[in-house]
Amino acid sequence: MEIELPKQERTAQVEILENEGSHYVFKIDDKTFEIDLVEVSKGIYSLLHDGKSYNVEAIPTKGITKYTVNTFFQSFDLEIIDAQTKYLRSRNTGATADSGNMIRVPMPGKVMEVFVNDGDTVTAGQTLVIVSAMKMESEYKSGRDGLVKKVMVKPGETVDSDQIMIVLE
Amino acid sequence: MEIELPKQERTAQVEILENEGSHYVFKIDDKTFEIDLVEVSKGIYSLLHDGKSYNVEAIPTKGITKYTVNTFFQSFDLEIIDAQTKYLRSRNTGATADSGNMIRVPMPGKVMEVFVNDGDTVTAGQTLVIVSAMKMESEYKSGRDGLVKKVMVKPGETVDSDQIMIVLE
Amino acid sequence: MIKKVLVANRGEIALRVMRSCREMGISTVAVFSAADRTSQHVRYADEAYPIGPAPSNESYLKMEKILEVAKKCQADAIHPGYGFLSENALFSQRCREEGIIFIGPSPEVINTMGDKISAREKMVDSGVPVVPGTNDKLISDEQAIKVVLDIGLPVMIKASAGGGGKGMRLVKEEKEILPSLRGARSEAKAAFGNDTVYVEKFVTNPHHIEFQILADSFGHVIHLCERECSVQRRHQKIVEETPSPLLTPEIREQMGRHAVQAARSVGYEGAGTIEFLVDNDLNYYFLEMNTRLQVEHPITERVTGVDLVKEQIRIAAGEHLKIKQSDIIQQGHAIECRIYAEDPDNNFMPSPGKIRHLTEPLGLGVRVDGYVYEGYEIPIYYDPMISKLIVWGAHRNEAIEVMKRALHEYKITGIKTSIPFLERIMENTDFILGQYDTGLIENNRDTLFNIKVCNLSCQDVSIMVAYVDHLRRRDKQLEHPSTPQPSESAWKKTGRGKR
Amino acid sequence: MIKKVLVANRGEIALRVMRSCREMGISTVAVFSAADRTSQHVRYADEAYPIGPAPSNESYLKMEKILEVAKKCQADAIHPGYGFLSENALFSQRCREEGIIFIGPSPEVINTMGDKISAREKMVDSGVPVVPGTNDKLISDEQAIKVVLDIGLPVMIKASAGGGGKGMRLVKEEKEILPSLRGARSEAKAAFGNDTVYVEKFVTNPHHIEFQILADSFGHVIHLCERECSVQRRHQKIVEETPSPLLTPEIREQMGRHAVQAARSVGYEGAGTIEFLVDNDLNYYFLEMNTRLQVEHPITERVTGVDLVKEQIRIAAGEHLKIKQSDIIQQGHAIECRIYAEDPDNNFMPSPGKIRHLTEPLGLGVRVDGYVYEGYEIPIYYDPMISKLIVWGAHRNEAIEVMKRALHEYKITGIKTSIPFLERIMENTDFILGQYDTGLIENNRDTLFNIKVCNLSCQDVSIMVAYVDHLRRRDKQLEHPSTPQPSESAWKKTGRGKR
Repeated sequence: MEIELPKQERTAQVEILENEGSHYVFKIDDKTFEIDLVEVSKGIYSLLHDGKSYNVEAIPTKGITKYTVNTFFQSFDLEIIDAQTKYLRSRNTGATADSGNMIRVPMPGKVMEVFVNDGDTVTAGQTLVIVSAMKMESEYKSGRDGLVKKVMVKPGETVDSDQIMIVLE
Repeated sequence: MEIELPKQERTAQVEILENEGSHYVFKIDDKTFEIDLVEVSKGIYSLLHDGKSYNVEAIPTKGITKYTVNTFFQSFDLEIIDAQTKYLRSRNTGATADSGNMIRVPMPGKVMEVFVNDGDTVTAGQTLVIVSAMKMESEYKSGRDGLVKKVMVKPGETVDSDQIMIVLE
Repeated sequence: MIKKVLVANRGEIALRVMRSCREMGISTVAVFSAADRTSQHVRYADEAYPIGPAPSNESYLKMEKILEVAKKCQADAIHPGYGFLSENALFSQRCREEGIIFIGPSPEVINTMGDKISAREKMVDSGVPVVPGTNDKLISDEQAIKVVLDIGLPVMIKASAGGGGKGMRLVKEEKEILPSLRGARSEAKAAFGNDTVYVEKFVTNPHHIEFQILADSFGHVIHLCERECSVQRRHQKIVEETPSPLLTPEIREQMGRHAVQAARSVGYEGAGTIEFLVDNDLNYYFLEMNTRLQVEHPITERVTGVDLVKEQIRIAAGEHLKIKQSDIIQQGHAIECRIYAEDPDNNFMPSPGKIRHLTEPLGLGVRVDGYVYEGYEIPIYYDPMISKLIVWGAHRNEAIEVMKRALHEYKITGIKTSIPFLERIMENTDFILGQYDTGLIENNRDTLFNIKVCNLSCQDVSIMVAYVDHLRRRDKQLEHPSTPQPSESAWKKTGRGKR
Repeated sequence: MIKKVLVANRGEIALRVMRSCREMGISTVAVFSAADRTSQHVRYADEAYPIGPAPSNESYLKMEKILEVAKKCQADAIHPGYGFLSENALFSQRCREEGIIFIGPSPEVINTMGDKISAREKMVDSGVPVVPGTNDKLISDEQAIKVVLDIGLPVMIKASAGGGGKGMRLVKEEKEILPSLRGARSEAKAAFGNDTVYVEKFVTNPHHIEFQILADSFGHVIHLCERECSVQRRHQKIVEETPSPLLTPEIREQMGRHAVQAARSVGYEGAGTIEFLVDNDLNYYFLEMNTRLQVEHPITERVTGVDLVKEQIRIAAGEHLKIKQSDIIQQGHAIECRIYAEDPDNNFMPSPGKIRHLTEPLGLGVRVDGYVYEGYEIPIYYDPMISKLIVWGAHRNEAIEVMKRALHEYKITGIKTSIPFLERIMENTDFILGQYDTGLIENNRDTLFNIKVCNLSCQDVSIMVAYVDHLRRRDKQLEHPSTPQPSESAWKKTGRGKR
């Protein structure tokens, strides 16, 4: 199986060579790992490798192929590239280039003000929306000059993490 | 619906007269209760009644009809008597009288010694089995004079909570 | 006697107050907004009543609604916590009118200390050093220029009714004086309905050091030593400690005496805090008085052994304060870290959401004051602080080591928190040496914002675990194709209408 | 310098030791039996190695296996915790031979203090009062009868190699002397391979009061005052406190001096405990010395501010003990409650099982030393103690109130625990007044074993919640008929063979 770490720009080939109970032999790219792995509570794993003890939490973020994994020091985003993912990717090539046109909110909050309407021209750096969350207001600006294709939110509305607020043409 | 509290020797008639979101109106026997009820994490409920705040945990112990419920001060065992339970009960009448013939272990442990064999005669108070759990050994004795029908465990065996160890005739 | 206390607050401070009430045999009443039905303070209290929709100004700031609940449930007293109505003179006044004890100072004292010019005047009168500046309102343009130049640049123009950084302007050059004056005035007018401003000398990167005081209604006033609060990001404290590594015993005693004088000068009653600016030459100046419990009060409790909430309640009940000044000795060293739901590596952006797993640090020297639990969804409407971690050590170095250990044990997943950033502060040389002021974070951006990068093995470990978890879930899906996915919220299933 | 410590133990004490190691920058090694793969100490340590099957005598008591791991991972030292190998002279000896530091006393000291007659002799020689009796072995029947009658009935016949109540006989009447003597001898022979017995005066319902001592390898010995350990059920301590409500400052000082003398008399090194029997007239007698850390050591840490594990490690590393006797002042009052997985209303029957929900008490004055977590399955092989709850208050009454509050907050579900029983002890008049001895529980059976019965409303509340939960689960089953039931263990799904 292929696993991708987009932020680390890494794609690893993973294979389980052996598994009996909590004993696993893994092959990642050209290295093999003999580990002992148990799930101690939902999504939390205890892993022993060469005597070292690791606590790792695997959080599925979308379906069962995208994960955020927390280790002691760092979080990683991973995607498991199964057959279905490969198929979907092959169909969507090019379409994802669209994402630069969307102003998304990274966290849940409440829309305080919207400064543009459908069809407005905007310039790079212009504030489009103000969102408030936890006593802090954040401004969302246009990354480039352009035209507002669609405003998807209105003041007073509650928005979810990753929700699209404005689409530019 | 009928709910039974065997230890309290109580059988209550329960009905939900109204429910909208977290607001409920209950009827238990001839009293009505207006309450606000939300599940705050799995099986743990926050209940407000007349301003009083209760934290209650409902633990299903067998299927979805038997419960242990923990309140601040006390635990209750409850059984929800649905149609299926009623049917099963009607078929089993008399059969449950058998339970006095079984020596069960109330907690998980390890069988240390078994003093009887199938067919042995035993007297009331005679020790039949010794089970060890958590550095403590407990003796299980016969409640009456009788004949051993079947020994279900052997020394060294691990036993689960409620497991039958000895059946008397 | 106070038998029932309504806590007009939420979050960790509501729990903290209720804990002391429970220990005193006092029953507790929670009030909650629509966003807080599942919040811990509702579950912890003996009684709980809804007071309105999620936004604070429709719930936690609704005085009359809260008073109505207090009367209905026959509460003897109201504890306001911090924030919300805690420094609201009108609320203190309304409690008095309704015959309910307000656990905090009188409306008169709140008013005096809330107006910065009148507070300055009181301090000057009673001999407490204030930041060089003027007690006068700035009236004409000429007078303003003269006053500023007399004090010497740089200065800070401040709104008398001010707070939260509004109506404030830093002036570094002469030509900025008049534009800044006008700016400060119009902002103050808009924010507080009052355009009175005054001017103070600007101290660059000072220390923020505050003294805790307790005063009963019989004129007995003591201080409980200082708290060093100079570790700040965006003017918000995130780490506090006591004793301050800066102060000497002599300066501590002197500042303590001035703090007591400051409280006496206004006839203060209850628990309060005198904030000082201190420069690196140990010159100190009265900054303001907080007429409430502070977020960081637990470090004082740890080194003095005094439960400040219990003392607040006893004083409010009209009891004599039994602690003498000579009883107060700082034992060892305490540090507090504030845990926020925020992303330190993305400009401290708030990170509300659902708590997936929670492991609190335990063991020797550790105190946690929190309110979230596994499965709890942090609402977007309120402060992102989710808990306070307080540690104690026999000396400062040990306290830092305990804090590092406790931060390492503290696991909150499902949201981002300030924990990794706090760990980096505990590793920072300036902090470890105790040689820091309010410039600490700005001066250490390089190390504080550089993420500790794990070697390749962390990635490999993550890959293995994600892969195994994926396979397990896939197998489960194949066995039970309709099992809902874990990302689905349990909350979407409520509200099924009548049965 | 000690850089890596192997902790030859499990459960809360393994974690407690590792926490202090982490604060000292020492890396930690866990060893675990097959039943403990998911145990917290394995997850907490930097390294972890399996040492054998579940039963202790095949894992945690396997000296050679543990030494092999220690050498393989290059540990400098071994901390034995309490129980298991902690008072095993041979293990101390084997560590010495292998060049690994044993964090505890020398084999010679363990041997001297482990043999009760030789310990008695040492104490008599150095002027420490012992229970009236004889240092001589009982040889002939006539000698035995004479000795017993000289001491005066009732007496206790004890095995010299004894421990755990084995080889002990209480003699109340003259005619019981010879049968008891024979019984004790044969039991001692069977249990310890040594039938040497001796005789001591029997003190009815005494106090168990112990003194903590610290001694370095340079002859510097101090005591850290006492712990009152008289709340016992089935001869096992369940609540401890310090200061003891019984002692006067004079007696405390005198006993402390004797405790230091006792430790000095054997050239003790490290942390140890001198146990005394004390009668209600404040006569006290040396009972035995525990040559290890005690379960209840945290209450001493809380009132003295000393981390005993850190001191143990420093002493073992050959450092000077820096604390002077005059530094030790008991600040306030500390109480510990031991939380067991057991059913207090069913003769304290152990209650192993899976932890369903866990809420630990937080806030001012609370320390929790535990090791279980949600989803953890408590194994049947080891001690049922799952955590220790330690609280502090400025005085005894406050400490009791904090303990009541903390017990109220402590929720462990899925198993039965001693928490409700401990709550009843905190409400008991004799305990509250501090007027109790080892007879406390026996003398208060009426109130301690009477369950606090909730009024009818608790039943009604339970009925409503169970009903709603039932309906929700039923609806979910109808939607997803194949969803597994919650009672099914996640563990049954492991081990799927090769992929």
